[in-house]
Amino acid sequence: MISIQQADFDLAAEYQALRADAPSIGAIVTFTGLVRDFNLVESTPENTSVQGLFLEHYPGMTEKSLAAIIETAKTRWSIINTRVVHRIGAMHPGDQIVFVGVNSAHRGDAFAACEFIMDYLKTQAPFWKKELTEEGERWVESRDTDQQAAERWKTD
Amino acid sequence: MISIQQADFDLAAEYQALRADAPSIGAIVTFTGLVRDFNLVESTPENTSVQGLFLEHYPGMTEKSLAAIIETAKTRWSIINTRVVHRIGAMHPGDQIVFVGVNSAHRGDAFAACEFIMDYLKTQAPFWKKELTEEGERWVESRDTDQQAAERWKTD
Amino acid sequence: MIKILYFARLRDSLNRGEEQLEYSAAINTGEKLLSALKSRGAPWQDALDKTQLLMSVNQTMASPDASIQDGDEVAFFPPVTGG
Amino acid sequence: MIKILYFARLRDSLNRGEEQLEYSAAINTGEKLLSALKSRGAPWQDALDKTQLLMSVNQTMASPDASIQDGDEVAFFPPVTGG
Repeated sequence: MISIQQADFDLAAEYQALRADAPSIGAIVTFTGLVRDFNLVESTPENTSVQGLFLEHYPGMTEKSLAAIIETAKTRWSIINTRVVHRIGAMHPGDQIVFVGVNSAHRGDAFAACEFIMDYLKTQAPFWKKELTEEGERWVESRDTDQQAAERWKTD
Repeated sequence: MISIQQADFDLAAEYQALRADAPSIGAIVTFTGLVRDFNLVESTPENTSVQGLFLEHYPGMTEKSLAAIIETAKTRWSIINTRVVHRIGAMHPGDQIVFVGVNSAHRGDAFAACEFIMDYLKTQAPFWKKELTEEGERWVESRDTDQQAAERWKTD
Repeated sequence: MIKILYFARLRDSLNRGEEQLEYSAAINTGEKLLSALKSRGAPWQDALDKTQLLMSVNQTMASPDASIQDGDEVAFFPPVTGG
Repeated sequence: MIKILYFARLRDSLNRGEEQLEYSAAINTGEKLLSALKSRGAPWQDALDKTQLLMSVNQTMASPDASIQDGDEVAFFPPVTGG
Protein backbone atom coordinates (compact mmCIF):
# COMPACT_ATOMS: atom_id res chain seq x y z
CA MET A 1 0.00 0.00 0.00
CA ILE A 2 1.41 3.36 -1.08
CA SER A 3 -0.39 6.58 -0.26
CA ILE A 4 0.63 10.14 -1.13
CA GLN A 5 -1.71 12.47 0.75
CA GLN A 6 -2.12 15.92 2.23
CA ALA A 7 -3.99 14.56 5.25
CA ASP A 8 -2.25 13.38 8.39
CA PHE A 9 -2.08 9.62 8.92
CA ASP A 10 -2.93 7.37 11.86
CA LEU A 11 0.01 5.17 12.85
CA ALA A 12 -2.29 2.89 14.86
CA ALA A 13 -4.44 2.17 11.79
CA GLU A 14 -1.37 1.46 9.64
CA TYR A 15 0.01 -0.84 12.32
CA GLN A 16 -3.26 -2.76 12.75
CA ALA A 17 -3.42 -3.32 8.99
CA LEU A 18 0.12 -4.75 9.05
CA ARG A 19 -0.79 -6.91 12.03
CA ALA A 20 -3.86 -8.39 10.34
CA ASP A 21 -2.07 -9.45 7.16
CA ALA A 22 -1.18 -13.06 8.00
CA PRO A 23 -0.96 -15.39 11.03
CA SER A 24 2.71 -16.05 10.26
CA ILE A 25 3.70 -12.46 11.09
CA GLY A 26 6.11 -12.37 14.02
CA ALA A 27 7.64 -8.92 13.59
CA ILE A 28 6.43 -5.47 12.64
CA VAL A 29 8.86 -2.57 12.24
CA THR A 30 7.60 0.96 11.70
CA PHE A 31 9.42 4.16 10.89
CA THR A 32 7.83 7.57 11.28
CA GLY A 33 9.47 10.81 10.19
CA LEU A 34 8.46 14.03 11.97
CA VAL A 35 9.03 17.70 11.20
CA ARG A 36 11.80 18.88 13.51
CA ASP A 37 11.90 22.35 14.99
CA PHE A 38 15.45 22.90 13.81
CA ASN A 39 17.33 22.57 10.60
CA LEU A 40 20.00 19.93 10.07
CA VAL A 41 21.13 20.91 6.59
CA GLU A 42 24.92 20.88 6.59
CA SER A 43 25.20 24.07 4.60
CA THR A 44 23.35 26.05 7.27
CA PRO A 45 25.07 25.24 10.55
CA GLU A 46 23.26 28.04 12.35
CA ASN A 47 20.29 25.67 13.03
CA THR A 48 17.71 28.24 12.10
CA SER A 49 14.38 27.57 13.71
CA VAL A 50 11.87 26.05 11.30
CA GLN A 51 8.34 27.45 11.49
CA GLY A 52 6.82 25.35 8.76
CA LEU A 53 7.50 23.06 5.86
CA PHE A 54 6.04 22.62 2.37
CA LEU A 55 6.36 19.26 0.65
CA GLU A 56 6.22 19.22 -3.16
CA HIS A 57 6.32 16.07 -5.27
CA TYR A 58 6.15 14.79 -8.85
CA PRO A 59 2.74 13.14 -9.15
CA GLY A 60 2.96 9.85 -10.99
CA MET A 61 6.69 9.41 -10.64
CA THR A 62 6.37 9.47 -6.85
CA GLU A 63 4.10 6.42 -6.80
CA LYS A 64 6.17 4.69 -9.49
CA SER A 65 9.48 5.19 -7.68
CA LEU A 66 8.05 4.06 -4.32
CA ALA A 67 6.58 0.93 -5.94
CA ALA A 68 10.01 0.15 -7.43
CA ILE A 69 11.73 0.65 -4.06
CA ILE A 70 9.24 -1.69 -2.37
CA GLU A 71 9.60 -4.32 -5.12
CA THR A 72 13.37 -4.28 -4.63
CA ALA A 73 12.93 -4.69 -0.86
CA LYS A 74 10.61 -7.67 -1.44
CA THR A 75 13.18 -9.44 -3.60
CA ARG A 76 15.98 -8.85 -1.08
CA TRP A 77 14.25 -9.74 2.19
CA SER A 78 11.64 -12.19 3.37
CA ILE A 79 8.86 -9.73 4.11
CA ILE A 80 5.11 -10.14 3.84
CA ASN A 81 3.76 -6.65 3.25
CA THR A 82 4.68 -2.97 3.40
CA ARG A 83 2.76 0.24 3.94
CA VAL A 84 4.19 3.60 2.89
CA VAL A 85 2.47 6.93 3.50
CA HIS A 86 4.08 10.22 2.50
CA ARG A 87 2.42 13.54 3.12
CA ILE A 88 2.60 16.53 0.78
CA GLY A 89 1.69 20.20 1.24
CA ALA A 90 2.02 22.35 4.33
CA MET A 91 3.24 20.95 7.67
CA HIS A 92 4.40 22.26 11.02
CA PRO A 93 7.05 21.24 13.59
CA GLY A 94 6.00 18.00 15.30
CA ASP A 95 3.81 16.91 12.37
CA GLN A 96 4.17 13.45 10.89
CA ILE A 97 5.67 13.49 7.36
CA VAL A 98 6.29 9.89 6.39
CA PHE A 99 5.43 6.37 7.55
CA VAL A 100 7.05 3.11 6.48
CA GLY A 101 5.80 -0.14 8.00
CA VAL A 102 6.98 -3.68 7.23
CA ASN A 103 5.80 -7.03 8.53
CA SER A 104 7.65 -10.33 8.36
CA ALA A 105 8.04 -13.70 10.05
CA HIS A 106 11.54 -12.56 11.10
CA ARG A 107 12.64 -9.39 12.84
CA GLY A 108 15.95 -9.05 10.97
CA ASP A 109 14.18 -8.91 7.62
CA ALA A 110 11.59 -6.43 8.88
CA PHE A 111 14.29 -4.07 10.25
CA ALA A 112 16.46 -4.24 7.13
CA ALA A 113 13.61 -3.80 4.64
CA CYS A 114 12.11 -0.86 6.57
CA GLU A 115 15.44 0.98 6.78
CA PHE A 116 16.23 0.20 3.14
CA ILE A 117 12.90 1.62 1.98
CA MET A 118 13.48 4.82 3.97
CA ASP A 119 17.07 5.22 2.74
CA TYR A 120 16.00 4.79 -0.88
CA LEU A 121 12.95 7.00 -0.49
CA LYS A 122 15.29 9.75 0.76
CA THR A 123 17.41 9.62 -2.40
CA GLN A 124 15.12 8.23 -5.13
CA ALA A 125 11.56 9.40 -4.53
CA PRO A 126 10.77 12.83 -6.07
CA PHE A 127 9.81 14.84 -2.99
CA TRP A 128 11.22 18.28 -2.19
CA LYS A 129 11.03 20.17 1.09
CA LYS A 130 10.77 23.94 1.34
CA GLU A 131 11.28 25.40 4.80
CA LEU A 132 9.68 28.49 6.20
CA THR A 133 12.15 30.03 8.66
CA GLU A 134 12.50 33.33 10.45
CA GLU A 135 14.50 34.57 7.43
CA GLY A 136 11.93 33.48 4.85
CA GLU A 137 11.38 30.47 2.58
CA ARG A 138 14.15 28.24 1.33
CA TRP A 139 14.46 24.92 -0.42
CA VAL A 140 16.13 22.28 1.72
CA GLU A 141 19.49 21.09 0.39
CA SER A 142 20.04 17.38 -0.02
CA ARG A 143 22.39 15.78 2.47
CA ASP A 144 25.48 13.71 1.76
CA THR A 145 24.59 11.47 4.70
CA ASP A 146 21.37 10.46 2.93
CA GLN A 147 23.34 9.59 -0.20
CA GLN A 148 25.75 7.54 1.92
CA ALA A 149 22.90 5.77 3.71
CA ALA A 150 21.46 4.63 0.38
CA GLU A 151 24.89 3.60 -0.95
CA ARG A 152 25.27 1.12 1.94
CA TRP A 153 22.64 -1.15 0.42
CA LYS A 154 24.31 -1.46 -2.98
CA THR A 155 25.11 -5.01 -3.99
CA ASP A 156 27.59 -5.75 -6.76
CA MET B 1 10.47 3.40 30.32
CA ILE B 2 10.53 -0.35 30.94
CA SER B 3 7.39 -2.29 31.69
CA ILE B 4 6.99 -6.01 32.38
CA GLN B 5 3.28 -6.75 32.40
CA GLN B 6 0.64 -9.42 31.87
CA ALA B 7 -1.73 -6.96 30.19
CA ASP B 8 -1.67 -6.24 26.48
CA PHE B 9 -0.14 -2.91 25.42
CA ASP B 10 -1.34 -0.14 23.12
CA LEU B 11 1.21 0.63 20.41
CA ALA B 12 -0.50 3.95 19.66
CA ALA B 13 -0.06 5.13 23.27
CA GLU B 14 3.61 4.08 23.29
CA TYR B 15 4.17 5.88 19.99
CA GLN B 16 2.48 9.08 21.14
CA ALA B 17 4.64 9.12 24.27
CA LEU B 18 7.76 8.81 22.10
CA ARG B 19 6.49 11.54 19.81
CA ALA B 20 5.85 13.99 22.66
CA ASP B 21 9.34 13.67 24.19
CA ALA B 22 11.11 16.58 22.51
CA PRO B 23 10.68 18.99 19.56
CA SER B 24 14.00 17.82 18.11
CA ILE B 25 12.66 14.33 17.39
CA GLY B 26 12.78 13.58 13.67
CA ALA B 27 12.56 9.79 13.67
CA ILE B 28 10.65 7.15 15.61
CA VAL B 29 11.31 3.45 15.04
CA THR B 30 9.12 0.82 16.65
CA PHE B 31 9.43 -2.95 16.80
CA THR B 32 6.56 -5.18 17.82
CA GLY B 33 6.86 -8.94 18.28
CA LEU B 34 3.74 -11.08 17.81
CA VAL B 35 2.92 -14.70 18.66
CA ARG B 36 3.13 -16.64 15.42
CA ASP B 37 0.85 -19.53 14.63
CA PHE B 38 3.75 -21.80 13.76
CA ASN B 39 6.97 -22.79 15.37
CA LEU B 40 10.34 -21.76 13.96
CA VAL B 41 12.54 -23.60 16.41
CA GLU B 42 15.26 -25.30 14.39
CA SER B 43 15.06 -28.54 16.33
CA THR B 44 11.42 -29.05 15.38
CA PRO B 45 11.27 -28.68 11.59
CA GLU B 46 7.74 -30.06 11.47
CA ASN B 47 6.31 -26.57 12.16
CA THR B 48 3.84 -27.78 14.72
CA SER B 49 0.91 -25.45 15.09
CA VAL B 50 1.12 -23.35 18.24
CA GLN B 51 -2.12 -22.95 20.19
CA GLY B 52 -0.76 -20.80 22.96
CA LEU B 53 2.31 -19.50 24.69
CA PHE B 54 3.36 -18.97 28.29
CA LEU B 55 6.04 -16.38 29.08
CA GLU B 56 8.02 -16.84 32.30
CA HIS B 57 10.64 -14.40 33.55
CA TYR B 58 13.04 -13.71 36.43
CA PRO B 59 11.50 -10.77 38.31
CA GLY B 60 14.11 -8.20 39.24
CA MET B 61 16.80 -9.46 36.87
CA THR B 62 14.49 -8.81 33.92
CA GLU B 63 14.19 -5.09 34.67
CA LYS B 64 17.90 -4.87 35.55
CA SER B 65 19.04 -6.52 32.31
CA LEU B 66 16.71 -4.40 30.15
CA ALA B 67 17.93 -1.22 31.86
CA ALA B 68 21.53 -2.26 31.13
CA ILE B 69 20.71 -2.99 27.47
CA ILE B 70 19.08 0.43 27.09
CA GLU B 71 22.00 2.20 28.81
CA THR B 72 24.39 0.55 26.36
CA ALA B 73 22.22 1.65 23.43
CA LYS B 74 22.21 5.23 24.73
CA THR B 75 26.00 5.33 24.90
CA ARG B 76 26.38 3.92 21.39
CA TRP B 77 23.78 5.94 19.47
CA SER B 78 22.38 9.43 19.54
CA ILE B 79 18.90 8.63 20.78
CA ILE B 80 16.56 10.61 22.97
CA ASN B 81 14.36 8.04 24.67
CA THR B 82 13.28 4.41 24.58
CA ARG B 83 10.19 2.50 25.61
CA VAL B 84 10.28 -1.25 26.17
CA VAL B 85 7.23 -3.33 27.08
CA HIS B 86 7.45 -7.10 27.50
CA ARG B 87 4.45 -9.21 28.35
CA ILE B 88 4.51 -12.26 30.61
CA GLY B 89 1.99 -15.02 31.25
CA ALA B 90 -0.43 -16.63 28.80
CA MET B 91 -0.76 -15.47 25.19
CA HIS B 92 -2.33 -16.67 21.96
CA PRO B 93 -1.36 -16.59 18.26
CA GLY B 94 -1.59 -13.02 16.95
CA ASP B 95 -1.08 -11.49 20.40
CA GLN B 96 1.53 -8.80 20.96
CA ILE B 97 4.49 -10.01 23.08
CA VAL B 98 7.07 -7.23 23.03
CA PHE B 99 7.41 -3.59 22.04
CA VAL B 100 10.59 -1.58 21.60
CA GLY B 101 10.34 2.06 20.54
CA VAL B 102 13.16 4.54 20.05
CA ASN B 103 13.12 8.23 19.14
CA SER B 104 16.01 10.29 17.82
CA ALA B 105 16.89 13.32 15.75
CA HIS B 106 18.31 10.90 13.15
CA ARG B 107 16.73 7.87 11.54
CA GLY B 108 19.94 5.82 11.35
CA ASP B 109 20.45 6.01 15.11
CA ALA B 110 16.80 5.15 15.81
CA PHE B 111 16.92 2.07 13.56
CA ALA B 112 20.25 0.80 14.94
CA ALA B 113 19.35 1.34 18.61
CA CYS B 114 15.93 -0.32 18.22
CA GLU B 115 17.36 -3.41 16.51
CA PHE B 116 20.25 -3.58 19.00
CA ILE B 117 17.87 -3.52 21.97
CA MET B 118 15.77 -6.33 20.44
CA ASP B 119 18.82 -8.45 19.59
CA TYR B 120 20.21 -8.10 23.11
CA LEU B 121 16.83 -8.63 24.73
CA LYS B 122 16.60 -11.93 22.81
CA THR B 123 19.88 -13.21 24.27
CA GLN B 124 20.35 -11.35 27.57
CA ALA B 125 16.95 -10.72 29.17
CA PRO B 126 15.70 -13.62 31.33
CA PHE B 127 12.45 -14.55 29.59
CA TRP B 128 11.48 -18.09 28.64
CA LYS B 129 8.71 -19.20 26.30
CA LYS B 130 6.71 -22.37 26.78
CA GLU B 131 4.54 -23.41 23.84
CA LEU B 132 1.25 -25.21 23.99
CA THR B 133 0.99 -27.33 20.84
CA GLU B 134 -1.24 -30.15 19.62
CA GLU B 135 1.26 -32.56 21.23
CA GLY B 136 1.35 -30.81 24.59
CA GLU B 137 3.54 -28.24 26.32
CA ARG B 138 7.19 -27.70 25.54
CA TRP B 139 9.87 -25.13 26.35
CA VAL B 140 11.06 -23.25 23.30
CA GLU B 141 14.71 -23.89 22.40
CA SER B 142 16.98 -20.91 21.93
CA ARG B 143 18.03 -20.19 18.38
CA ASP B 144 21.55 -19.84 17.00
CA THR B 145 20.32 -17.02 14.75
CA ASP B 146 19.43 -14.96 17.83
CA GLN B 147 22.91 -15.50 19.21
CA GLN B 148 24.42 -14.46 15.89
CA ALA B 149 22.20 -11.38 15.69
CA ALA B 150 23.48 -10.21 19.08
CA GLU B 151 27.12 -11.02 18.18
CA ARG B 152 26.94 -8.57 15.23
CA TRP B 153 26.88 -5.61 17.61
CA LYS B 154 30.04 -6.55 19.48
CA THR B 155 32.74 -3.90 19.34
CA ASP B 156 36.33 -4.74 20.20
CA MET C 1 6.32 16.79 -29.10
CA ILE C 2 7.89 16.08 -25.74
CA LYS C 3 6.65 17.31 -22.39
CA ILE C 4 9.21 18.85 -20.02
CA LEU C 5 8.60 19.37 -16.30
CA TYR C 6 10.62 21.42 -13.79
CA PHE C 7 10.36 20.98 -10.03
CA ALA C 8 11.18 22.72 -6.75
CA ARG C 9 14.07 25.22 -6.77
CA LEU C 10 14.53 24.70 -10.50
CA ARG C 11 10.93 25.63 -11.30
CA ASP C 12 11.32 28.76 -9.16
CA SER C 13 14.55 29.74 -10.96
CA LEU C 14 13.00 29.21 -14.40
CA ASN C 15 9.66 30.64 -13.33
CA ARG C 16 8.11 27.75 -15.25
CA GLY C 17 6.79 24.31 -14.26
CA GLU C 18 6.04 22.76 -17.60
CA GLU C 19 6.40 23.17 -21.35
CA GLN C 20 5.96 21.31 -24.62
CA LEU C 21 8.82 21.12 -27.11
CA GLU C 22 8.85 20.05 -30.74
CA TYR C 23 10.68 16.71 -30.99
CA SER C 24 13.76 16.48 -33.21
CA ALA C 25 17.06 14.61 -33.47
CA ALA C 26 18.66 17.68 -31.87
CA ILE C 27 17.07 16.75 -28.54
CA ASN C 28 17.04 12.93 -28.71
CA THR C 29 19.21 12.44 -25.58
CA GLY C 30 19.18 13.99 -22.15
CA GLU C 31 22.44 15.78 -22.82
CA LYS C 32 21.29 17.25 -26.12
CA LEU C 33 18.02 18.42 -24.64
CA LEU C 34 19.88 20.05 -21.76
CA SER C 35 22.22 21.85 -24.20
CA ALA C 36 19.26 23.10 -26.20
CA LEU C 37 17.59 24.46 -23.06
CA LYS C 38 20.81 26.07 -21.78
CA SER C 39 21.31 27.83 -25.11
CA ARG C 40 18.25 29.93 -24.29
CA GLY C 41 20.51 32.08 -22.09
CA ALA C 42 19.48 33.52 -18.71
CA PRO C 43 18.00 32.14 -16.50
CA TRP C 44 18.29 28.76 -18.27
CA GLN C 45 22.06 28.63 -18.57
CA ASP C 46 22.66 29.15 -14.84
CA ALA C 47 19.73 27.19 -13.50
CA LEU C 48 20.50 24.07 -15.56
CA ASP C 49 24.25 24.22 -15.02
CA LYS C 50 24.05 22.72 -11.53
CA THR C 51 26.22 19.65 -11.00
CA GLN C 52 23.45 18.15 -8.91
CA LEU C 53 20.70 18.35 -11.51
CA LEU C 54 18.66 15.15 -11.79
CA MET C 55 16.63 13.98 -14.78
CA SER C 56 13.82 11.50 -15.32
CA VAL C 57 12.42 10.11 -18.56
CA ASN C 58 8.86 8.84 -18.38
CA GLN C 59 8.95 9.09 -14.58
CA THR C 60 12.04 6.94 -14.12
CA MET C 61 15.41 8.36 -13.06
CA ALA C 62 17.67 8.64 -16.12
CA SER C 63 21.29 9.50 -16.83
CA PRO C 64 22.28 12.26 -19.29
CA ASP C 65 22.98 9.74 -22.06
CA ALA C 66 19.41 8.36 -21.89
CA SER C 67 17.65 8.53 -25.25
CA ILE C 68 14.51 10.59 -25.63
CA GLN C 69 11.68 9.53 -27.95
CA ASP C 70 8.87 11.56 -29.43
CA GLY C 71 6.04 11.74 -26.90
CA ASP C 72 8.27 11.22 -23.85
CA GLU C 73 7.80 13.04 -20.56
CA VAL C 74 11.13 14.44 -19.37
CA ALA C 75 11.65 16.13 -16.00
CA PHE C 76 14.54 18.09 -14.47
CA PHE C 77 14.85 18.64 -10.73
CA PRO C 78 17.31 19.12 -7.86
CA PRO C 79 18.30 16.21 -5.57
CA VAL C 80 15.27 14.94 -3.68
CA THR C 81 14.74 15.87 -0.02
CA GLY C 82 11.60 14.04 1.10
CA GLY C 83 11.08 11.70 4.01
CA MET D 1 23.25 -18.53 53.35
CA ILE D 2 22.88 -18.08 49.61
CA LYS D 3 19.62 -18.11 47.68
CA ILE D 4 19.50 -20.25 44.54
CA LEU D 5 16.81 -19.92 41.86
CA TYR D 6 15.97 -22.26 38.98
CA PHE D 7 13.93 -21.22 35.96
CA ALA D 8 11.96 -22.64 33.04
CA ARG D 9 12.90 -26.15 31.86
CA LEU D 10 15.49 -26.44 34.61
CA ARG D 11 12.93 -25.76 37.35
CA ASP D 12 10.66 -28.40 35.80
CA SER D 13 13.50 -30.97 35.67
CA LEU D 14 14.49 -30.32 39.28
CA ASN D 15 10.92 -29.93 40.41
CA ARG D 16 12.14 -26.95 42.43
CA GLY D 17 12.20 -23.19 41.84
CA GLU D 18 14.18 -21.97 44.82
CA GLU D 19 16.30 -23.04 47.77
CA GLN D 20 18.58 -21.67 50.48
CA LEU D 21 22.04 -23.14 50.93
CA GLU D 22 24.51 -22.74 53.80
CA TYR D 23 27.44 -20.63 52.55
CA SER D 24 30.95 -22.10 52.69
CA ALA D 25 34.28 -21.96 50.84
CA ALA D 26 33.16 -25.16 49.06
CA ILE D 27 30.66 -23.14 47.04
CA ASN D 28 32.40 -19.78 46.67
CA THR D 29 32.49 -19.82 42.84
CA GLY D 30 29.91 -20.70 40.20
CA GLU D 31 31.81 -23.82 39.24
CA LYS D 32 32.12 -25.10 42.81
CA LEU D 33 28.45 -24.45 43.51
CA LEU D 34 27.50 -26.33 40.36
CA SER D 35 29.69 -29.29 41.36
CA ALA D 36 28.11 -29.36 44.79
CA LEU D 37 24.62 -29.39 43.28
CA LYS D 38 25.48 -32.07 40.69
CA SER D 39 26.86 -34.31 43.41
CA ARG D 40 23.30 -34.70 44.68
CA GLY D 41 22.78 -37.29 41.94
CA ALA D 42 19.54 -37.62 39.90
CA PRO D 43 17.91 -35.43 38.70
CA TRP D 44 20.59 -32.81 39.54
CA GLN D 45 23.47 -34.43 37.69
CA ASP D 46 21.64 -34.63 34.37
CA ALA D 47 19.71 -31.37 34.60
CA LEU D 48 22.77 -29.26 35.44
CA ASP D 49 25.09 -30.99 32.97
CA LYS D 50 23.71 -29.06 29.98
CA THR D 51 26.35 -27.24 27.95
CA GLN D 52 23.90 -24.38 27.53
CA LEU D 53 23.27 -23.70 31.20
CA LEU D 54 23.38 -20.00 32.10
CA MET D 55 24.08 -18.50 35.51
CA SER D 56 23.49 -15.14 37.15
CA VAL D 57 24.86 -13.75 40.40
CA ASN D 58 22.79 -11.01 42.02
CA GLN D 59 20.70 -10.70 38.85
CA THR D 60 23.61 -10.12 36.50
CA MET D 61 24.80 -12.71 33.98
CA ALA D 62 27.93 -14.41 35.31
CA SER D 63 30.52 -16.88 34.05
CA PRO D 64 31.33 -20.12 35.93
CA ASP D 65 34.46 -18.60 37.50
CA ALA D 66 32.43 -15.79 39.10
CA SER D 67 32.93 -15.64 42.84
CA ILE D 68 29.96 -16.12 45.18
CA GLN D 69 29.70 -14.27 48.49
CA ASP D 70 27.58 -15.06 51.51
CA GLY D 71 24.11 -13.59 50.99
CA ASP D 72 24.28 -13.66 47.18
CA GLU D 73 21.35 -14.58 44.96
CA VAL D 74 22.47 -17.11 42.35
CA ALA D 75 20.24 -18.36 39.51
CA PHE D 76 20.60 -21.14 36.96
CA PHE D 77 18.54 -21.24 33.78
CA PRO D 78 18.50 -22.35 30.15
CA PRO D 79 19.28 -19.88 27.31
CA VAL D 80 16.66 -17.15 27.22
CA THR D 81 13.89 -17.20 24.62
CA GLY D 82 11.84 -14.04 25.12
CA GLY D 83 10.96 -11.33 22.65
